[in-house]
Order: sequence, then C-alpha cells, then structure tokens
Amino acid sequence: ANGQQDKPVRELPPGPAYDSAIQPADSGQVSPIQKSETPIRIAVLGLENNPFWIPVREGAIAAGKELADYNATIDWIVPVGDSHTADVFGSAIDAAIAQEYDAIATIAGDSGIIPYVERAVAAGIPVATFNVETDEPSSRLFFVGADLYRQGLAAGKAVADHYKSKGISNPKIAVMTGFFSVEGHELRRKGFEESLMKEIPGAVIVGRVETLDKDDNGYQLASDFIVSNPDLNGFYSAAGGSVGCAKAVEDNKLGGKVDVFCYDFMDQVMEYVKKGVIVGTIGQQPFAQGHDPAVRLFNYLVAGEVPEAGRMLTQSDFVTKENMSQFGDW
Amino acid sequence: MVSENAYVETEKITILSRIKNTTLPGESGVFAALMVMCIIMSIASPYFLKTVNIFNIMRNMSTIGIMAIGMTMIIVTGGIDLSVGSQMAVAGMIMARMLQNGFPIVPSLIIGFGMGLLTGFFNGFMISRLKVTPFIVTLGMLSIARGMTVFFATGTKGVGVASNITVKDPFVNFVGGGYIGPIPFPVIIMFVLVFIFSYFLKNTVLGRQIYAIGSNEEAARLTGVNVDRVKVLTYTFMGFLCALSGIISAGLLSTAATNIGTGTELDVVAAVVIGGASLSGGRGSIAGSIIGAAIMAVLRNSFVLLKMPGYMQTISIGAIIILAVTIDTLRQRKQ
Amino acid sequence: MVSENAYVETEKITILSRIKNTTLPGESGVFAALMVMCIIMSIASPYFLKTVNIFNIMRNMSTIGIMAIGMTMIIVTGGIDLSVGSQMAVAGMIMARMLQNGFPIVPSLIIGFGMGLLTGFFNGFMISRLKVTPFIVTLGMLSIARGMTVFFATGTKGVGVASNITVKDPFVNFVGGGYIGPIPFPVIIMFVLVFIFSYFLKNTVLGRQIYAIGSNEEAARLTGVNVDRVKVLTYTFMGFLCALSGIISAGLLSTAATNIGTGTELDVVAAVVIGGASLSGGRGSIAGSIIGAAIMAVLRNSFVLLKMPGYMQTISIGAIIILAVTIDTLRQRKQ
Amino acid sequence: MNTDTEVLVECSGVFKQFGGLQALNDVQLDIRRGEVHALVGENGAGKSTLIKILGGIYKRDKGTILYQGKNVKYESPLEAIRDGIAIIHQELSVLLYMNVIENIFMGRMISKNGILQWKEMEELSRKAMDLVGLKIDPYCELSYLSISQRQMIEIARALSIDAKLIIMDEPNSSLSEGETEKLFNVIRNLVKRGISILYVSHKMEEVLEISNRITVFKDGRYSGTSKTNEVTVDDIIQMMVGRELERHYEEGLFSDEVVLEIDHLSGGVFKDISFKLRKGEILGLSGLVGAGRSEICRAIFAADKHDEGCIYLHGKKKNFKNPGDAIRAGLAMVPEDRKNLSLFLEMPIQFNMNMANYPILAKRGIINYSKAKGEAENYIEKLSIKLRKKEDPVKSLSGGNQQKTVLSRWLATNPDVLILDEPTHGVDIGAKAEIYKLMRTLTGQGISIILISSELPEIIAMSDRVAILHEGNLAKILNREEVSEETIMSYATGIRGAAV
Ligand SMILES: Nc1ncnc2c1ncn2[C@@H]1O[C@H](COP(=O)(O)OP(=O)(O)OP(=O)(O)O)[C@@H](O)[C@H]1O
Ligand SMILES: Nc1ncnc2c1ncn2[C@@H]1O[C@H](COP(=O)(O)OP(=O)(O)OP(=O)(O)O)[C@@H](O)[C@H]1O
Ligand SMILES: [Mg+2]
Ligand SMILES: [Mg+2]
Repeated sequence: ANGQQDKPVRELPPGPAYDSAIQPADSGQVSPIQKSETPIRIAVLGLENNPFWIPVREGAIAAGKELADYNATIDWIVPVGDSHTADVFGSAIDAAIAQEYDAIATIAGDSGIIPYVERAVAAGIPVATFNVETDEPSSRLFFVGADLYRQGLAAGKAVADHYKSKGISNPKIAVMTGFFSVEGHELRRKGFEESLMKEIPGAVIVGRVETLDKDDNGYQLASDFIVSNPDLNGFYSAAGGSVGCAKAVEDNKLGGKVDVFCYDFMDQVMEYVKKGVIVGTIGQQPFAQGHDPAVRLFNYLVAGEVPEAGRMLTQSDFVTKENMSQFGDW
Repeated sequence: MVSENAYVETEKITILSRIKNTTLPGESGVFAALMVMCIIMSIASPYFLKTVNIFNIMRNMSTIGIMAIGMTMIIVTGGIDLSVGSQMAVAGMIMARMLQNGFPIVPSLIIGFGMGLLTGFFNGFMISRLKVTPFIVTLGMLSIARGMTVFFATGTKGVGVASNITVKDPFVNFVGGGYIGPIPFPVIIMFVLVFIFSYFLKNTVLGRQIYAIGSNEEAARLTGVNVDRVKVLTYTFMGFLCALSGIISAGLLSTAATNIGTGTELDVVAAVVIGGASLSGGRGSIAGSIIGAAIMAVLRNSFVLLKMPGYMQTISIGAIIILAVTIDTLRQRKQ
Repeated sequence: MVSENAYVETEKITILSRIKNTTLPGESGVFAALMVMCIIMSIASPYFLKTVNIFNIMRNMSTIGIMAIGMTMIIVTGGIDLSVGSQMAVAGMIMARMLQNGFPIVPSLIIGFGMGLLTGFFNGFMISRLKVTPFIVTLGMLSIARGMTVFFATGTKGVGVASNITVKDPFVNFVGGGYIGPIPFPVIIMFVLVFIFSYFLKNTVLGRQIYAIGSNEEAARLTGVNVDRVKVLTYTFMGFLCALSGIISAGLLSTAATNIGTGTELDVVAAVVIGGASLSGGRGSIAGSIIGAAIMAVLRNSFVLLKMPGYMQTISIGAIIILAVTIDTLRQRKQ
Repeated sequence: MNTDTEVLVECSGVFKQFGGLQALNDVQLDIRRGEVHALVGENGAGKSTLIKILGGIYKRDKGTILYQGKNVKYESPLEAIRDGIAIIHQELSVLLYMNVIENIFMGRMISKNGILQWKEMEELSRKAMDLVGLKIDPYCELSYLSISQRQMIEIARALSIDAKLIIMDEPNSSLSEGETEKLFNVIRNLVKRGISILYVSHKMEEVLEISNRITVFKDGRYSGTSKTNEVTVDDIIQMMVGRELERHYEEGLFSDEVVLEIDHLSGGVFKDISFKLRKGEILGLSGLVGAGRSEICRAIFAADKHDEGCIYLHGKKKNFKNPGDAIRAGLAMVPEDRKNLSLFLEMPIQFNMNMANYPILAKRGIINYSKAKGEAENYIEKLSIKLRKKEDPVKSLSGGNQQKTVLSRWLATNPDVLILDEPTHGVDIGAKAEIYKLMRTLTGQGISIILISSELPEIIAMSDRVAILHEGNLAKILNREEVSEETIMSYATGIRGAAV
C-alpha cells in the first residue's frame, strides 16, 4: 500500500550474490559506461559531522561531475541528525522514495535501515550501501566500503606484528571505543581483540572505555591510563577521540614508548603519524566510498551492469610514517 | 453601577475570548506555526503533500509522539523525565533478547513492558518517596538503562561485545512496521492513545489531580490529593509508553539497537514545551505536545526534501524551534 | 502585646537557622560523598592518590567546572542553559579559524570571546525581554551554535565539509595545556574563578540580586531589582565562560573539534544540581557545583583505575549520581 | 508648614482594563502631605490596582497622576521607590530563602566599591525591625519565620525606605491586635514627620481610628471622599455597598453530641492539647502570633504529623495518614496562607472550587462536569464571588474573592467539621457578613467549626466557646458568657492561667 510510484517499475537484472566479496581493482576509478536517454537522478545519503566525510563527499561530487555528461544528476543529501542511526537514515530513504529518485546510495549504520531499503527496492529503486553495513542481509544491490570486523582483524594483526618486531611478547594495550552502544565500533573492537589475542597470546588489555567520539575524553582517558599503567605499551582507538589520545601520549613525552593505533586519515591524525606518536592508522578509501556507489548504480541503470560481488570492499591500508607519502601529501 | 453600554462591551469581549479559549487555548499558536510550515513546504516541494510523505512524517513522529503523552503528564506535575530514550532502548532490547533466546512472543512482550514499568516505577519511587529531584533521578536512569541495554545486548555475538539484535517476530514487526489501509500502524496507536489520554487528563479525577500537583503541590496535598501515589503512577505510565515505543521501534526496524533513543529525551521534552507546557508545572496539553512533535517531524522531513546543507539544517532547526515558541509567547502575552 | 519570653524563643529558632545557613547548607552532604568516594578509591587503587592523578582529575573537570560557575548563577535565577557545549564549541572554532586564516592571537581571542558573549547575550535577551522559556531558547541555541561551529569549520579543505582545525598558537596551547609548577594552568583558572565568583555571589549587590530573582522573581521586581538586566548579564557571562572553556579545550588538544562539548550541557547541569542547587531557583552555590563536578570526574577516573567493564561504567555513573543526591536529600530532610 | 492643604499625590481620571474587565473606571484620589488617607471598598473595587499603578507595577490606560506636582508615569517599581513611594503589598512578596537583611534591602543594598556592607545593613535592619517591635536575628532566612513575622518584615522594609508616601495595602492582615497597635504608633510617628500614608483595610474600626480622610471606591469607580471625623461606619458602608448591612451575630444552637475530640495532642510547638468540639458548635482558637493555633489544626487535619495524643471523630479513634483520609472522614480545612497552601493560581476558578470535590463529583473516576459546573455556579452566587468568567485563572481575582473561592471549595465537600484558619483574611465587610451568616447556617445544619482568627471581635462575636493558647499550651477554654477582650488577652499573654 505504501510507496506507490507514478512511474512504471523498471525492469532490472538480478544483483550479485549477497555475501560475495572482492577488493575491486578499479576502486575509486570506476567510470560510467554509456549515456542515458532519460535523465537519471541518484540520491547519495551521507554525513558531514566529522572530517572523515570530506573525501567521501569529494568522491560523490566527483561522480556527479563525471555523470553530468551522461545525463545523470547526483544529489548529496545529509539527513537531519548527527548520527548514522536507522531513524535518521530511514526517514531520509523514505523521503528519497517519495521524491522518485532512480537510485539511492546510503550509509547503513545499523540493521534498522533494512526495512527502508526493502521498501525502496519494492518500489523499483535500486539501493547501494556504503561506508558501513551490518551482517543482517537486505535486498540492497551492493555495498562499497570497509568491513568493520575485518578492519578490526587487520588492526589486531598490525598491532601484533608491531610488538613482535619490537620483541615485546606481552604488550599491554588500552582499548578506546567511541560508544559501547554503537555496533560498528563494537565490531571493530571485537575483530581487534580476537586477532590480537590470536597473534600474541600474551597481550594484555588493561581496560576498555568509551570516548563518546570526543577528543577531550580521549585525552582524559589516555592520561588516566598512563597514570595507572606505568608499563603501558599502546592504545587502540576504534573510533573518535584518537587525536586526543595521541596528544596525551605526546604531552606525557611517551611518544615511541606508548604507541597509538587508530583509523582514518584526518589531518590531525596524520600529523601524529608524522611525529611517530600514532604508529599506524588504518584507512578505508573514503573517496571511493563516495564515488563508486553512484557510478556503479548508474551503470546498473543504463546498461544493466551488475557489480562483481555483493561487497565491493575498499582497502584497509595500514598507513605508517614510512609509507604515508603513498596515500596523499600530508 | 456600571453603565449598560459597558456591560455590552464586556459581553462582546468575553464571547470573543471564549471562542479563543475553547479552541485550544495554548495550542492554537503552535498549531498555526505548524500550518504555516506545511504551507511553505507544500509550495517549496511537490513531494511534500504526497500521501506517502505525510504518512512517513507521521510514522517518524510516532514514537516521540507516544512518549510525549507521558512526558506531558510528568511535566504538568512539575517533573521531567530525561531517561525516556534509554528506557525505550532497554525495554526493546530485553524483549528482543528473549525472542532471540527462543522465548515465545507473549512472555517476551510481558518482560519488555515489565522492564518499562520497572524503570518508570523506580523513577517515580525515588522522586515521590525519597524526594530526590526528578532531574537527577532520571539523569541517573538515562545512564543506568543505557548500560542495561548494552548489558542485554552483550554476548550474543562473541564474548563481551554488544551487538544489535534482529527482531523477526511477525507480531512485533506488524506493530512497528505494519499498515492498516495506507496508515502505518504506529500512527494509529499514537492517535488512539492521544485521544484516550486527552480525555483522561480533562475528565477524570486522576487527570485533574495531575494538574493540581503541578499548579501547587502543597495545596494539592491539603486538598486530599495523594501526591506521592499520583507521581509514582505518572512515571510508571511513562515507563510503559517508553516500552511501547521501544517495541514499535524494534518492530519497525526489525532490530533492537543498543543506541536507539539516544538524545530522544530532548526531542520529547522539546515537543511538550513547544506544545505550550510549562516546565514549572501546571500547564500543558497532549494535543499541544503532539503538535510540537509534528513541527519537529515536518522540519526534519523538509530538510531532506529541500536538500539543505548540513550546518544549515542544524541552525534552522534551532532557529525555528525558538521562533515558533517566541511567536506563541508574544501572542499569549498580548491577550 | 507580645511578651519578652516570646522574643527569646524566636531568637533561638533563628539562630539555629543561621547556623544551618552559614555552614554550607547544601554542600556538606555532597562533600562527604566526594570524600567517601576518594577514600574508597585510594584503597582500591594505589595510583589514585598520586599527585599526577589528582591533577589529571582536576584538569579533566576544569572546563565543566568553569562552566558550572555560570550555570550555578543561571540555575539560581531559576533558569537553565542547555547550549553551553555548543557555545563552547563555536567560540573555540571561530578563534581557531581566525588563527588558521593568519590573524594574530589578540583579535582571534577577541572574536572568540565575542562569539561567546554574543550567543550568551542572545539567550539572555530572548529569555528576559521576550519571556521565552529558557529551556526552549537554549535548546534552540544548542542547535544554532553547533551549526555555526560546523559552518566555521567548513571550507578549509576545499569542498563544503567541516574539518577539525589544528591550533598551534603557543599562548592558547599554554592556557589549555600549560603548567605552573605541577599544576595544570586550566586548574588554576578554575580555582581563581571559583574564589572570585563565590565571593561575588555572596558579597555584591548583583550577586544577591541573582538569588533574589530565583527566590521570588515578582518580589524581586517589586523591590526594585532590574530582573531583565540581571538575567541578561548572567546568560552573557555564561557565554563568556563557555568561550573560555572552548579556548582551553582547543589549547589542550591543539585542535578545535566540531563535536567538542556535545552532551556537555547535561554534565554541567548535573554538577550544579548534585552540588545542591534547586532547578526551581533560589538555591545553589559555586562551591557545591565544583564538588558536583569533582564527583563526576573522580567517577570517570575510577573506571580506568578499576578496569570496570563497559556497561558497568554506564550503569554506575547513573547509580552514583542518584546515590550521592539521595543521601544528601535524606540528610537535609532529617534536619 | 501647612500640611493640611499641601497635596502630595493627585490622581484623576484613571482608567485600567484587564482583558474585558474595567478594573478602574475614572477614579480619583488625592493625598496630602502628612495625612493618613484611608482607601476602602469592597473586594475587587480596584484598590490594589490603583496602588500598583502608583507603584509602577501596572501601567494605566488613561488618566493623570501628579506626584509632587509632576505628572509621573513609572515604568518600573524601582522608579517609584527612587521617587520615595514605598508599598507594602497585599500579597506577601518576600524572598523566602533569603535573610532578613536582604529582604529589607533588596533593590537598594548598601555597598562600597561594589562590596556589600553587611555590618552596616545589619545595624539598619535591626533599627527597622525595632520600629515594628521585631527582634529577629537579621541573618535568619525568612522561610523559618511565621507569616506574621514575614509581614512585619515587609512593613520594616517599607519603613526603612526614605519615603514620602507609604502605601499599606492591608498591612495587618496577618497581624494580631497587639502588633496592629504597634503599627498604628509607627504610623502616627511617620505622619508627624510629614510622611503621607495611604492605608487600605477592610476593618472599619481601624480606618476610623487611624485615618484623617477616607476615599471610597465602588466597582472600580470613585464614590467619594470624606473627612474621617465627619462620618460614621454606617456612612462608609453605605458608600461602599449602597445599602445598610445588618450586623448582628446570632447565638449558636449546638447539641451536646461530641463530634471531634482532641486528646493530649503534642507536636511542633504545641504541647498536650485536649478539647472537645460539639455538633453545631463554633469553637474559637485564640492566642498571640506563633502560639501554635495553626499547627494544632494542621495536625488534626493530618497535614503535619503529631508526636503524641489521639484524635477521635464521632467517638472513634482516627489515625489519618494524610489530608485525603481526613477529608474522606468529613474534615475540611481552609488554611491561613491562601497563596501557598490553597490556591492553584494559574488554574481556572472553577477548577479551584471543584478540586476537593472531584472524587464525589465523579463516577468511576470520570468527572460529571455539568454537576461540577452547577456546584461552582451555586457557590459563586451564594458567596457573591465577583468574577468575569469561571474559566479565568483564579489569580485574576481580587484577594477577597480568592478567599471566597477557597471557602466554596471546602463547603462543597459537605464536611462534619470545618476548620477555618483566618477565614475572613482580606475579605471585605459585606462579604465578611455573608461568611458569618454562612457559618451560622452551617452550624444550623449540624456542621461544627473550629475558627482561628486574630481579630478578637470576630472571635468574640462568632464563637460559642473560645480556647486560648499561650506558647503552645492550652491556657483556658472560655464559655460564651465569660468571653471578653480583656479575659482573652490576659490568658493569651500568660498573665492568667499560666499554670497548666
Ligand atoms: N492581573 C489581573 N488580571 C486580570 N484581572 C485583574 C488583575 N488584577 C486585578 N484584576 C481584577 O481587577 C479588579 C480589581 O482588583 P483589585 O485587586 O484592585 O481589588 P481590590 O479593591 O484590591 O480588592 P481586595 O479588597 O479584594 O483586595 C478585580 O475584579 C480583579 O479580579
Ligand atoms: N517552617 C517553620 N520553621 C520553624 N518554625 C516555624 C515554622 N513555621 C512556623 N514556625 C513557628 O512555629 C510557631 C507556631 O506557629 P503557628 O503558625 O502555629 O502559630 P499561630 O498561632 O497560628 O500564629 P500565626 O498564624 O498568627 O502566626 C511559631 O512560633 C512559628 O514561628
Ligand atoms: Mg486588594
Ligand atoms: Mg496561624
């Protein structure tokens, strides 16, 4: 009864296997195939609440410029509310359906978005997810982004390798997450802890706290950990607050002794990477996350081209002082 | 003696003010604000007035609207409940966990509602019997219930990690995401509750006692109102409505999320205050609160329809809330 | 005619009340709670009483403590300010943006503080002149100032997305992160302000007028207190303190972050209420509020020192806030 | 100085409207230097409204007010105070959680370089309190004081202002006779120093005693000014109400059946109180300020807990847990502090009238509004409550009409025992007579009344017996024949019967 469309429902080829995953070679560089006869409108539902999204939005806008010549427009829409919760993005999807977009790309921060995705697909609007999506399957066509759990595993492996190379067999690590109540943060933490323990069974986790994604909390909690664990070896920061954490390490003149591991390539993070306070940060090709969903959706609409796999994973590059120049000029 | 003429004039004025009075005294101002917003939006976007969109807006406001019913009562008594978002989350989560662990729907629902009643009762008990200020009790509960939500969500996928729980029960999914005709079911629940409890507040002894307490607690006590009992009831009822909202949300999203309802307390309180209630108690109406919730829902919807940049949304939602209430305040002062 | 005897008795009653008044009426109970927590912590963890840890705790509470000074005044007048976190953010951000755009430190600071004064003044103006309820005005400002923060943070890196701004000014870094001897500079700022404004509230005309307004606004007006002006001043001063906190935070972290201060309003209000202030006005003290802020800071510190599991952290922060205030309430009722 | 003719204030053609209600309609008033000018009129006649206009609290719609020859239009109370106009308002407006000094000096606190001079203000506060015979620690918070003490503080504040005109709007409504006498002495001294007093009261004896001239308002209009020594009480009443009032009090006819028995009740300030209340009887409770009359009644009504002793109703021992229990058992109480203990200020008048009675007006919890409305209308007529419409908030009523609203709330519950704590507080003379008549009608119907009043004439006229309290002890119960002002005062002050 809901989501009735005035336009006829488009005939579309079936999507790829849901759980199949690859890291595509053309990640971030996928290009449109052919011009569309009728104008095509694609909504990209993103966020702007922190600097992580800068390159994502750049990607979406770049896609818009490329597709302009192919008779398509890309609208970058930020739903109200600072978070990627289902109620925020769900209502944005509903609104996009009501506005008769031809395709929707959305962040799928928690599984609550699934019913909205189903509604869109039922209305003949293909949906791509990007940045995050949860384990729970939906009828979305494909996903572009990092697998958070795998990102956690990667971090655990990288941290373990780091301490092995330093000859420390029982590193003491403090774990900071954004929110205990955000599933994505918990997935990263889970992956990290599992793989760390597997790689270095002697590792000790001296505490798990939440920063509420804020740097001042990161600073405070890191200071507290430093005081109460004089033999601390490192911090793992699963979400926001990494910069505050690194600043606390720096202020206590523990750079090189207490190592910080975190995610993403914000300016401030990269500064600490340069200084060696942040030993490594794990990226996820944010530009591709903004760019690829729109272009791949367009190709699907005009040429019926189906992505190779359900999960088009971006690369979880482990960026350190040594290799950082390959990933941008910081 | 006052002259005949003066009488006539007075009569005229009172009839006028009577008309004003019967048509929603506190509410007419915000209702006008809502209407203005709707008119502007229907000009600005061709999609706004589509049936789907209107029902989307209503569904999106339904959990806030349902909780606003209880919040209206609490605010009318002069209290506040900051824990509604967390209460909602924990009730939905415990129900989902029960279902996931293989319990049938009925006991799961009973435990879910029971959790809401329990957290609400705890608030009411601390506030009325131990006389701890509502702000502190419910701020504490905001944290406690959120912690409990995480606790109930922990361990379902791997040790010591919280995760959202999928809800696949057809009844719950219908309650949250079903339709009757074109109308989403939660919208129907909301309106039914609004009518029942508007009537309740106006026409029952208990309803009137709620206003008496907020207007002058000591006088209410001396007039025979069992103040403590009434307060416990309102907070417990709030807990019940939170549980209902939590279950609706879990049904709609097919998920009980650990972070559902964060920050919702400010939305619900804002809806009630925009709707004309006074935080010092004694004034407020459910109709007004629903209008308040609708204003915020229309606002959110229109940002998406108008593709407004992020920071402009944040700025304008603040500005419009202030504006709506300012106009209403000035209008009331003039009278 | 009243007998001599009656005089003596009255004198007795009143002397009793005077003793209660002067020996920190609201504060002694929460102070005891803080001490108990500290004693438990010093037994539970060998690190708790280390000088570094104590100063860490103090630095951690300094921005909340500084804002609690202004919040105490506002709550004493019977108002509330929900926008403190956002005001803090926007002031810090605009200063950082000025510095980044190459302006010298002095004009950048002036603009930063000016922004705080402006947002605070806007709150005060709407509340006192237009009589809009403080909850709504400052809830609106919570949104507006956050939107402005993002706006000022936007465009430094090309396309229209906000980014945190690095702050590398030595003066700002010293204000936020410097030390005098072993004492963090923000801690010194906090204590100096606490002493000045405790004295101010007790011993100046304006200070007493703030209490008079909260005690009985109408009576205060009738005795000639310029209620509107006093209110505008308190909210504007609050804006100033928020700006100071924003600058301290930017200095400490060397970053002006767009999300700094989110949720802080509840922390600041909680500190003030735990410290014995009444949200209906007339009661509260800066000393109490600082103790309230300290309780929360010690609690957060103890999570790390005691290695508490995640959900237990969330639950216990709520439980202890309620417990501290409950004990205090019961103690005061007994008297 | 020719104080007789020099005019300080001259109001003429003053209009003021509230919503649809013309509160002031072309009124005039002139006050000369060094005179006591009384302003009288029925409840709602507009006395307080004019005073608030004089004090810069309300703005007039029309009219001129010449003060010291200048046409003044104050925008705020502060301007009026600075011009030397001090007001003691009808409704207590104290700062409850602040100390005596602050209550006296708020708005004009003494400071040097911005720092308050507590010592200096303490001294001045003591002096101001001395004027009214108060001896209270200046640092005492007002919430610890009784209502009458709070009212004395308000008077002290007005006196401490260096005023040319002091306006007293029922300044002694919570004061006992002794304190009132002291107030009159203060007034006489002020007048000698050339200060003018505008005095509002419903007590005609007082008005005749203290004033030089009297102005009467009726229904928001000016109805005349006369020299006090040229008029009688009846003349004034004639001007106020336009008819003669019958002013005789009937003898009560009560049976021997004991309705309420208080047995060795102790708690708060009162100790070991025992008395019996018979069916259809009015028992007066008399005593000085703070003697504990209100506390006893609050204990009976279960508004406060008592420490020892029992309460018997119809011979059955009762243990009320809260006022609700007491009400259901047939008790009713009109407390003394109308604003804080009785009224739901923002709520409609009808709500205020029905509130105690909703459980009776309801069937299975749902209120029968047509019955509720009928009941309210009945009492509005019976007590001739002056209002615009009963949906208005009760705060829009004049003080006296608010009191009648509270009375009707309790009468509607059909109580067996009615406790009236200062029931004619702020009620005009006509309404007072109506209330007295009503009390007699009630006792005629078998209702028993406990009457607390600080007005001795009222106690004497209305009581069948008078219980006198002295510092929390029951000093004596007098039968009607034994009652006189002198005997009551001698027991109340402890001169007689101190041995208990
Ligand atoms: N703020 C107000 N809003 C509406 N009506 C008001 C207001 N103040 C007074 N009135 C009305 O104006 C009329 C005059 O009131 P006022 O208080 O001046 O009477 P009064 O002569 O002082 O009576 P009383 O002896 O009972 O104190 C009354 O009918 C009252 O209901
Ligand atoms: N809240 C309070 N705290 C301390 N003492 C109080 C309080 N309220 C009243 N008292 C004191 O208790 C005594 C008895 O008061 P109560 O009101 O019963 O006296 P009363 O005989 O009714 O006199 P009145 O009502 O004329 O003041 C007074 O001395 C008063 O000062
Ligand atoms: Mg009056
Ligand atoms: Mg009394």
